[in-house]
Order: sequence, then C-alpha cells, then structure tokens
Amino acid sequence: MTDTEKTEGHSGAHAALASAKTLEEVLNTAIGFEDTARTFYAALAPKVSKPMRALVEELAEEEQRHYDLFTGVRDHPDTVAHLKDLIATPPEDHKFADFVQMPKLDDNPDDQAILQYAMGREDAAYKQYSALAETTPDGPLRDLFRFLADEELRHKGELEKTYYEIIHSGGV
Amino acid sequence: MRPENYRPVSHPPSHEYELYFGPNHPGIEGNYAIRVRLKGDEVQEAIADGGYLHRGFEKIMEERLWIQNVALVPRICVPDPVPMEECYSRAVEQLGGLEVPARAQWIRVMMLEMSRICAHLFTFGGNAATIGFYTNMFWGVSMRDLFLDLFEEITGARIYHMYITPGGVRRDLPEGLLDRLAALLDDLESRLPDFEDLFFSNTVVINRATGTGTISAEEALAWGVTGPNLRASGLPFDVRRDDPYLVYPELEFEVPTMKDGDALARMMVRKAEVLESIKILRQVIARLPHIEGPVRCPLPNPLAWNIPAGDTFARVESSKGELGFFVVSTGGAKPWRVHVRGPSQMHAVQVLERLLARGRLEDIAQIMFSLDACPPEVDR
Amino acid sequence: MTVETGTPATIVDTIQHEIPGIKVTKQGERRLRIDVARDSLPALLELLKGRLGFIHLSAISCVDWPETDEFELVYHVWSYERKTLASAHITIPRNPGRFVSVYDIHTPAGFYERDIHEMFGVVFVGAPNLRPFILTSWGGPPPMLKSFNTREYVNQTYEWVDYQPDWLKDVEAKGGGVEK
Amino acid sequence: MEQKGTKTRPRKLYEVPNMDVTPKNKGSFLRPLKALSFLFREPVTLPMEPRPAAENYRGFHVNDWEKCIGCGTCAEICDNEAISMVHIPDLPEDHKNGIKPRRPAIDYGRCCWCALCVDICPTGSIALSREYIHISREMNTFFILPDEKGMHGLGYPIGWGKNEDSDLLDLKRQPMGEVEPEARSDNFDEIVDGFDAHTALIEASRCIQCGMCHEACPTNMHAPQYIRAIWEGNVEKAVEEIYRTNPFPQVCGRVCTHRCETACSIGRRGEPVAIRWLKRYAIDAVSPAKVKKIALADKAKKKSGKKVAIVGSGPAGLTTAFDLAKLGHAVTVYESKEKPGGMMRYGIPEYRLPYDKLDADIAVIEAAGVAIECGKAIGRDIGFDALRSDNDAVVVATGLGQGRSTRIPGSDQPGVFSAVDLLARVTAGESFDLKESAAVIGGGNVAFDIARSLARLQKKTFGKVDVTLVALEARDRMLADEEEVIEGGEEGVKVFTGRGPKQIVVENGAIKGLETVLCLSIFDEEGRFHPKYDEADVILHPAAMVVEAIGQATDVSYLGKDVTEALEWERGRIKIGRDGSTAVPWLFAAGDMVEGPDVIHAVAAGHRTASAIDTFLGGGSSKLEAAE
Repeated sequence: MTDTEKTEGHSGAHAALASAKTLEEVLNTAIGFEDTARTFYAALAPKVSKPMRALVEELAEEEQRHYDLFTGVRDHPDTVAHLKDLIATPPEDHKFADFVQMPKLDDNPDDQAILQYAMGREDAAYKQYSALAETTPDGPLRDLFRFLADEELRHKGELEKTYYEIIHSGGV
Repeated sequence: MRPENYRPVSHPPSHEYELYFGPNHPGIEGNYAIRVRLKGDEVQEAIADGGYLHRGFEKIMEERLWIQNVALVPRICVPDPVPMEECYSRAVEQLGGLEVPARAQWIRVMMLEMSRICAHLFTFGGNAATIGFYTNMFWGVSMRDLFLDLFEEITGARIYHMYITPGGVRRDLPEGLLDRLAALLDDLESRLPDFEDLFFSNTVVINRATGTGTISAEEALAWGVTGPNLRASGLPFDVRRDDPYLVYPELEFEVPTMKDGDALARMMVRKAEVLESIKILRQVIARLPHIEGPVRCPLPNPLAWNIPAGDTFARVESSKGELGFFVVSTGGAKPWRVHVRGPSQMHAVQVLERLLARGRLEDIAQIMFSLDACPPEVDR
Repeated sequence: MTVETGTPATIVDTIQHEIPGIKVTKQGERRLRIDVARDSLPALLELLKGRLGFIHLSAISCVDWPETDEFELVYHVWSYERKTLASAHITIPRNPGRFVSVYDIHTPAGFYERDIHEMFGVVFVGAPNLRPFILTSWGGPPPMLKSFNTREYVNQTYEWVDYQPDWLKDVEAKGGGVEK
Repeated sequence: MEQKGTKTRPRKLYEVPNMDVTPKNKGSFLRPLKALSFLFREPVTLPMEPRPAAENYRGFHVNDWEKCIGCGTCAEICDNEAISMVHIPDLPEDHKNGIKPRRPAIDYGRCCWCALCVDICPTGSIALSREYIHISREMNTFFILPDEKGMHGLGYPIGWGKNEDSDLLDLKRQPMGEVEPEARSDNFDEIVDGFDAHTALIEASRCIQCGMCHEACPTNMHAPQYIRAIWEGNVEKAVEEIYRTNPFPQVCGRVCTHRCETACSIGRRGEPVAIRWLKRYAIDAVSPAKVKKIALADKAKKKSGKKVAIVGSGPAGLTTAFDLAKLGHAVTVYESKEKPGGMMRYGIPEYRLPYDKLDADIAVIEAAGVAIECGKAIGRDIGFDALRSDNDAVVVATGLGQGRSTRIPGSDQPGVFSAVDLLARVTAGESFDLKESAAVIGGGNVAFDIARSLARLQKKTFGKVDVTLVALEARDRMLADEEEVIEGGEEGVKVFTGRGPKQIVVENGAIKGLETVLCLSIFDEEGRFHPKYDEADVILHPAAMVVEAIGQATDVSYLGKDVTEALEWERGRIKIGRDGSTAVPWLFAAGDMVEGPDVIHAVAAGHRTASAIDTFLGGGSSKLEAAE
C-alpha cells in the first residue's frame, strides 16, 4: 500500500506543496485539503445508517475546526511569530495507525471502517507535511510545515483514542 | 379520738424496739439493710433486706450475645470479679465444646489466685473496720492496690478486667509481668508479720472475735455455708479440690481449716489462704514461661456464634465460697437462661439472720463481715 | 481424711431402684443429670441426701419455657463424699405455677424458693418466707418471665439522654446527624 | 429457731486436718504498738498529677478516620448500645469499595470500656487510648466523636489497639475444593466444587452483617440476609432473600464479577466473605420445585391483559420477562439461537457455568409464565413491525453478539475466528477446523474463555496443548479475573502481556503465525485508553489458527429503517434513559447492547426496565423492588 494510494484525497498534493513558496500559498493548499475532507465527511453523513451518523458528523466538525484553525493562522497579523509558539509542544506519535489497514468506504461502512479510513487520511497528511518540513530549509516555511504536521498528528491521536474506546468495548 | 376511728395497732412490748441497720455500706462490701428487733442490745430477731444492688444481670444477659456477656459478668461481684468471668466462660466452653489452650488455663489460675488475694486483703480491712480498727484497712487496701496495678498491666483495667473470655483469655501477658508479680508476692509476704502483730494476734481483736457468730459444722452444712466460712467450722471442702477445674490438680496447696467456726476462725482461715494463694502463684510463675502456645482457641465471628443447645452448672471456688453458673442454651446466639448462684446468697440472708439472732447489736457488722457476705452477688 | 468417692454407677443403681420411671444420664466428670416426675422430686432429694450423701443443695434454678408453657425447676445437690453434683430436672405448668417447698429437706431452699417466687411468680407451698426480698418496691409482673420485655419497660419508664455537643451541631448544620 | 448461745460440740463427721491456724500466742496487749515503727520510716509519696496508664490500658476511644470505613460493626457489637453511627456528609463515600460517610460516636454514660469494638473492627481503625481523665459538669462532653487525636485532642498513645490474640474476626476464607489442573485439562466439567453444608455454615458465620455488599451490588442483592439465613441453616429463607432481586442465582453464584466481595469489610485486612459461592450453595441446596414455589410467591393473581415482546433471552431480557410476568403481563421472549440464555450459554464455557444449572434458572422464569420461542430471529423470521403491532411494548436485549476483528493485515483469512462465534460453536457442539496450535488476541475473560476451551479441545483431540494468548495490558493490569489468568496458565495457555497485534502472517494460503509489537503504555496523560507501540520490538507467535477476542459489537439491523431513525444513538448504541426507555415510547432496551459490562448489571437493568414498562403499561407503582 504505497503512500499515494493513501492520499488519493489530496490529488497531486505533494507536487503543489513542494513548489509553493510563500506561506500564503502553502496555507491555502492546506486549507484546501481540509475543505475537501470536510465536504467528503459532510456528504457521507446522510448516507450512513443512523448509529454511525453521529460519528461521521463528529469527524466533519473536527475537519471544520482544522479549517478554521488554518484560516486563523493565515490571517494572523504576524504569522511568523505566531507559528513559533504553536510549534513549541509537538505531540507524540503513537504509531498505532501504521498498523491499521485503510479500507475502501462503501455506502454502509461500520464505525470501525470509518475510523480506520479517517486515521489513514490523517496519518498520510502528517507524514506528508513532516517529510516536507524535513526537506525545506530553516525559516518560516519550515515552521509552517512543522505546524501542519503537528496538527495532523494531534488529530490522528484523537482518532486513535476514539477508535480504541469504541472497538475494544463490550464483553467483560 | 372518736371510738369509731379507733383501730388496734400492735406495738412491740415497751422494753423492745426495732432498729433499721442500713441500708448503708457496712464495711466495704456493698449496700445492704437489716431490720433488727432488739431487747437492750440483745438482738431478738434480724430480717435481712437486700435489693439495693439489683442490676438485673440474669435478665439482661438473656438479651446479649455470648461474647457481650463477658463485659457484664465481672460486675456481678464487686470485690472478686475474676471468678465470675471464669465461671461464665467455663459454662460456655462446656456447652460449646471449646478446648482452652494450656497457657490460657495457667494464666486464668494466676488471675483467680491474684483476685483471691485481693478479696482477702479486703477482708483484712473489713474485719478490722467493722470493729473500729482502721489502720489494718489502710494497709490491706493499699497492698490490694499494688495487685490492681498488675491487673491494669495485664488486662488494661484495674477491677473489671473482662479479660477471661470463653475459649481462653483475650491477650498474652506483657513482658516481665511474672517478675513483677513475684516481687509483689515477696513484698506482701514480708508484710504479713506486720499485719499479724497489728491485728491478728491483737488481744482486743481476739477477745472481740472469739465466740462471735459461731457456726457448728452441722449447722454450716445444713445452712449451705461454703468456702472459707465452712472451712472455719472444720470442714476441709474446697471446689478447687473437690470439683477441680483448670490446672488446679497439678498444683500443691493446702486447704486451711479451723475448728471453732466463729468470726476469729474465719479471719484466720482467710489469712492462711492468702499464704496458700501466694504458694500457688509462685508455682504458676515457675511453670508459665515454659508453657507455649496460643492464649485463646479460635472462635467463630461473635456476631454469628451459636452455642449448641444444652445446660450446664459450672462451679468455681471464689474468695466468698462456692460460685455456680447454671447456663441454658437453646442453640442460639444468646443464652436462654443464666442463673448465678453466689455464695453470699446463703451467707448474707438465712445464715446472717440466724447468727445475728444469737448476737448483740455491736456484733452485727462484724458478724456480717466475717462471713464476707457480698450483697452484689445476692441481688445480681 | 479420705472420703471414698462413690462411683456414679452405685448412685445410679440406688436411685433407679428406689424411684420408678427416673432417667439418669452422666453429664460429665462429676455431673449427673436426673429427669424425674415432679411428684417424686422430694422423695428423690430425701434419698439423695439420706443414703447417698448429697447433703449440700447448691442451687435451685428456674427456667421459663413459654412455648411449652412450663417452668423447669432444676435442683442441684452436691455430695461432699462422692464429689458429684446431681441436677434433678422437673417441669411444672406455668399456671398455676405451684410446687411443694423442699425447705424442710434443705434449708438453703428458703432463699432460692423466695428468689424464684419473686422473679418467676412460682408459689412454693410450705416455704417459710416468700416475702419480697430484692424487688421490695416493684409493682410489675415477675421480671424474669420471658413475657416481660425490659427494653419496653425502659423506654416507657426512663428518658434517653439527648446529647447536644458542639460537634453534633456542626455535623447537623452540614446535613448529617446521628443515625437511628 | 435453734436455742441461743449454747456451744454444741460438733458431731465427729470428718477428721480435722493438720493445718490448724489458731493463733499461737495471744501476744501482749502492747504488741500492736510495734506499728508505731512506721512513724520513722520514709513515707510513700505518690505524685499528684495523673499516673501514666499501663500499655494495655483501656481508656478513651480514638478512631483513625483514614482507615475507618463507617461500616458500623462497632455499634453492632457494643453490648451497652453506647456507640451510634453519625452521618457526616462531607466524608468520602464510595459504595463500590465499601466506604460510608459515617463515623462512630460514643456515649460515655453507657460505655463499659470492654474494647469489644476494638477487637471486632474490620479495619483496625478504632482503639482505646491511655487517656483516662475527664472531669466535667457538662453532660454533653460525655458524648464524643473520637478522631485519632482522641477525646481532648491531646494525642495520647494507643492503649488497647488491634492485636493478633484478641482479634475477633475470622480473616481466613474457608477453602474451596477445585478440580486439579491435570484432571480438568481435557474436559468441560465444572471446576469449582461448591461448599458443603458444614463449610458453608462456617463461611456464612464470618459475615458481620455490615451491609457494604448490599450497596456495592449493581442490583442491591440482600446478601447479609441470605448469608444470615444460611448460617441459621434455613436455606429456603436464603433462596427467598436471593429471589427478591436476582432471578439468576445459579448463574450469578458461579460467574458473577462479585462486586460485593470487593466492598466486603472483612476484605480490608483479610479475605472477603465468599458471598458468590454462598449464593450458589443456597440455591444448590434447595430442590427446583421448592425454588419455583419461593420465587413465584409474589406472582400477581390477575392478568393485566397487556402483551410484551422481548427480543433476546440473555440475562437482561429474561430478568425483564420474569418481573413483568410476575406482575401479570403476558410476556413472550424471542431468541434467534436454538436455546435461551444468550451469552450465559453461548459465551461462557461449561467448566465455568454448566448448562443444566442455567436451564434450572430459566425453568423458574418460564414457570412464571414467560413463553420463550427459540430459533426465531426477529427481522428474519418475524418482522419487527409485526412484533410491534401485536404487543403493547417491546424490549430489545440482543446483547453484543458480534465479535470485533482487529482488521489487521491477514485477519480476513478463513483460519481467523472471532471468539464469540467460536464459543457459541463449542457450546452448540458444532465442529470447526481445530488446529494443533492456536493464537488468541485479547486479555479479557472472553479471551481466556476461548483460550482455555481450545486448550481442552486440543488436549482431547491431539493429546497436547499449544495455545498462545496475546494481551495488550501489562500482567498486573489484566482485564481478566486473576483466577482466569492463573488457571489458564495451569492448563497450558502461554500468556504474552504488553503486546499489540501487528499482522497475521499467511504463507501460501495457510496461517503461519501472529506478529505482535511491544506496547509501551496503554493510557495517555488524561487516562484515556490510547496504546503506544514500539514498532522495533516484533515477535512472531507461530500458530495455525487465530482467534480475535478484542471486543464485541451489537447488530441492530433487525430494527428496520424507520425505527432506527426514530431512535437516538450514542457511539453506535441506542441511547436509553436510566430506566431503559428510548426515544420511542413503546420500545425499551437493556443489557450489554446498551450498557455492559456483565451479567449482574444486565439483571439490574432488567429490573429497572421491567418497572418502567409496568408503569408505561399503566400498572401503577410496581410491587417490585426497583433497583435504584
């Protein structure tokens, strides 16, 4: 399962991001990704069965918050300084998602499939941004990629917790 | 007064009068009252009147668990509580089939004999005080206080120890207790000659006590006299020997007796018994350290402890005489009936009434105290 | 002074021989339990005292059995010679609760019968003195009867102390308090 | 009256012994003056201030509020009723672990300082100090609420404290016979023998009636009452007390998670009373016919004319059915499997819970008038709406029948089973492709149930055992009961703790083994369940079949579209009120499918749901003890 398959949501994303120069452009692309994810989940919600709907709506809201966060950073008066303190406490990578298979989402997925799909997306995004952070020289652009990577990782951590609490429940 | 209001009222003949002796605390034993009909100072008739120390033990013991009664029984007899605890515990052990470990038996003998010495030290005081001779009382009671200190060390309480429970005793002896006991016994023995000079061979006391309240051997047997009072009339009967319990068969001790059966004889027997108890305690002090093992057999949870149905009559030789507990169980968690047979029930009522009838007003207190009649046992 | 202790066997034979329908069981080292008809109790005591040396009446115990509506009287007599305690058990109907006094056989019976009369209400015909001794100022029923409820009597007659210490006021202010 | 004053010579009855103590010489009149010598001796002077009491002294009470759990046993044993318990609201209160916000107060107008309270205190918190002076004219100062500082806060040392010799509690549990590992390795006979009458009596006698178990039990069973009944030898009364709250004594007597024993105050310093096994002893000791008579004593005579359908015959469904039937409602239970009992039958191996014992409980429920129709799957054989139309109320209690899969790579192979399905097949006796070596993923009781069942089947077919169990949790934080882990080990189950499943290795169509990675920690900073893996540390556990026992899910497809839409949902489960009611007025839900985790909680939920339905059907206040 190569990386590209994992990120078919971000079509040709890698090339676009690599070529972008200014903070402005990078943030706009990232916001674009969040927007596609949000609309994807929003569209999925009505289709799934009601027990699962709340979960998908939750994911949509989560993406919405990301969207607002990134736009907030973009419109921030002094983006560079703001980025510095945002990177201060990077979350940990629990690596759990590395071992979760990325399912195809049909029209009637169960909660486990939905969560696995979401974690797969976050994991892919995180890997992508951190890879870019590595390859960009020091400076605001590198901080931005670092920030985006942290955000995706934090989101993934949340999803892993939810995954565990739902799947590993029941029985004594 | 109009004739129709006249009603005949009987008055005693002019030369006789009725005296209420008490209710008070004659000597040290406990509140008691005697109604005496006198001619001059010759007692014609005496009627004992108890009930001032009735706490209804037998009734409230029927409403308490077997273990809870351990806290009640010592309070039945004020000067000599330990035999009460032992007698109740043994009755429960007999009914429940409990095996008391050896060490506990020896500790119980130690407690019983120490308590006997304390009670007799009381009578040293009592016999003296009832004829107005108070020094002996101060000496006797102060020696007794040293024993109470040892009781406090062993059991945590001075007089009502609540230490002997069915199945053994509640705790083992503290460190070095036996040595302190041995020292105290030596101290007591060294002081006995002082008591002797001051009181027991005091001509005034001897004259006063001789011939007072005499009980012959047949009368003693007929009236149910037991303990030192019986032995003072010449009959060597002692429950520790006739109906042995605990480890008394393994102990050497004499049963001191006198012949005359009067107040003096009773004093002498009690004084001799103090020596015998000291002898017994010394044997216990020698043997106890070599007797290992638990001090109590395992008991079920006291809140859920049924004693098998049945009845038993346990007897103990208390300082006053033969103490008996008749305990009936219907297999429940509480006794069905506990009848306490205190020795003073004989000495303080019928025996006292008969002896007073032969005596004089000034002898009343001495006669009662020479019998060591203990009102709390009578009233329970 | 040697007093040969009669083996229980000889005691048992003598008793069973003399009094028909009597049941004697050995209840321990120096204990005999005798179940006897109530009418032959005085004769039994006479026999025990006269022939077998049971001269000491240790106690008379009374036990109230409401279910069978009976009093059980137990006469404990001790023999100094044979070093044995014989407990003779008889039962008498609760009402009229009368029985013959054995005072003339054993003087100590005077106290026990008087005590049982006072505590259980049993009337001993021929007893020298059944006047109240302990409960002189008691107007109620014989208190040792199982029917007499001491807790009820206490609650009717006496007041429970109502303590109001400061710590209790604080606890009650917080909504707590003594649990009944 | 004898003649007075004459000296009668005693008739020679007995020989007078040699010990003659008549005073030798009367001594001179002045002898007593020797006592004057005391004037010149040093007087014995004692200090005026109070003498320190002996080490064992029984003085005023002290009570360590940290240790005290407010169980009230001191008040129970006090022979003068001097101790009364005082409720103090702001103290810690935790019914699950047997802690009550109350402390003993002592009335020194009644106390006789016997220290029985100290000797029986389960936690050893109360003791008598060496303080003995208290002088006051103020009556209220004699009623004290002692803390560890004591009556006047002077912190006197403890005099009579808890001590080995005088401890009145029986801290050791009666031994329980069990089948030896060797003898049980290849069969499903019941392991625990159960108490015989004598041992049960002694075990029951250990209970001090403090009632902590009653409050800790999810369905508030009357354990103190039935234990006391067993102790009195009245097993029928014990069964009566049990059926007041639990129609599954045979089941709960064997497999309950015994929350009561966690709260038992004897467990503070010793082993808790074996409350679960005593329940089993009581129900085993009474004939089934007698049990029926006792259990149905409070059955309503008249019929209510109302009909209730219950989907699922697990503990929740059947308890609801039992209560409603006793209230006079017509109840039918629909069960998809061949036999009723749900997880109790198809999830618990027979060595834990024999099926005839389960049937005995169910027989009593059927005797109450509950009709159980097996092999009827709602949604397949009977439509849900058809069910709705001819019933006044419907209860769904289908539990968590579906085993979750880890969905790690290779988990879709034919040799990979879910524990729940496999256990059901073992119960039903259906054959399946048993391999000589097996691996089980999961660390809970279900995982151990399937691991130990496989061990038995392997021993029976292949003569040897090769089962590896892989659990995420560390050894000291296993989800499974301790005895499961120990007994499993005895039966040859190899247990690996702290391992997360990575993938199932498959080579040319056959399973070779299970790869796992080290799991560093399980909970994150906020204490939420979020395992952290160290991908460097990988182990391959050779196995030819794999069973996943990592969780269970509910299948609610039978509800149909519109009911599902009408209901409220929370994380994949129906959202219910405390009494089992749902957003749909006539539909109720109970048991594992809405809230777990075990049989006893399902029974409690069953009671609550039954009383809610009874009210819904207009039955008014239900006679049943509604378990709050």
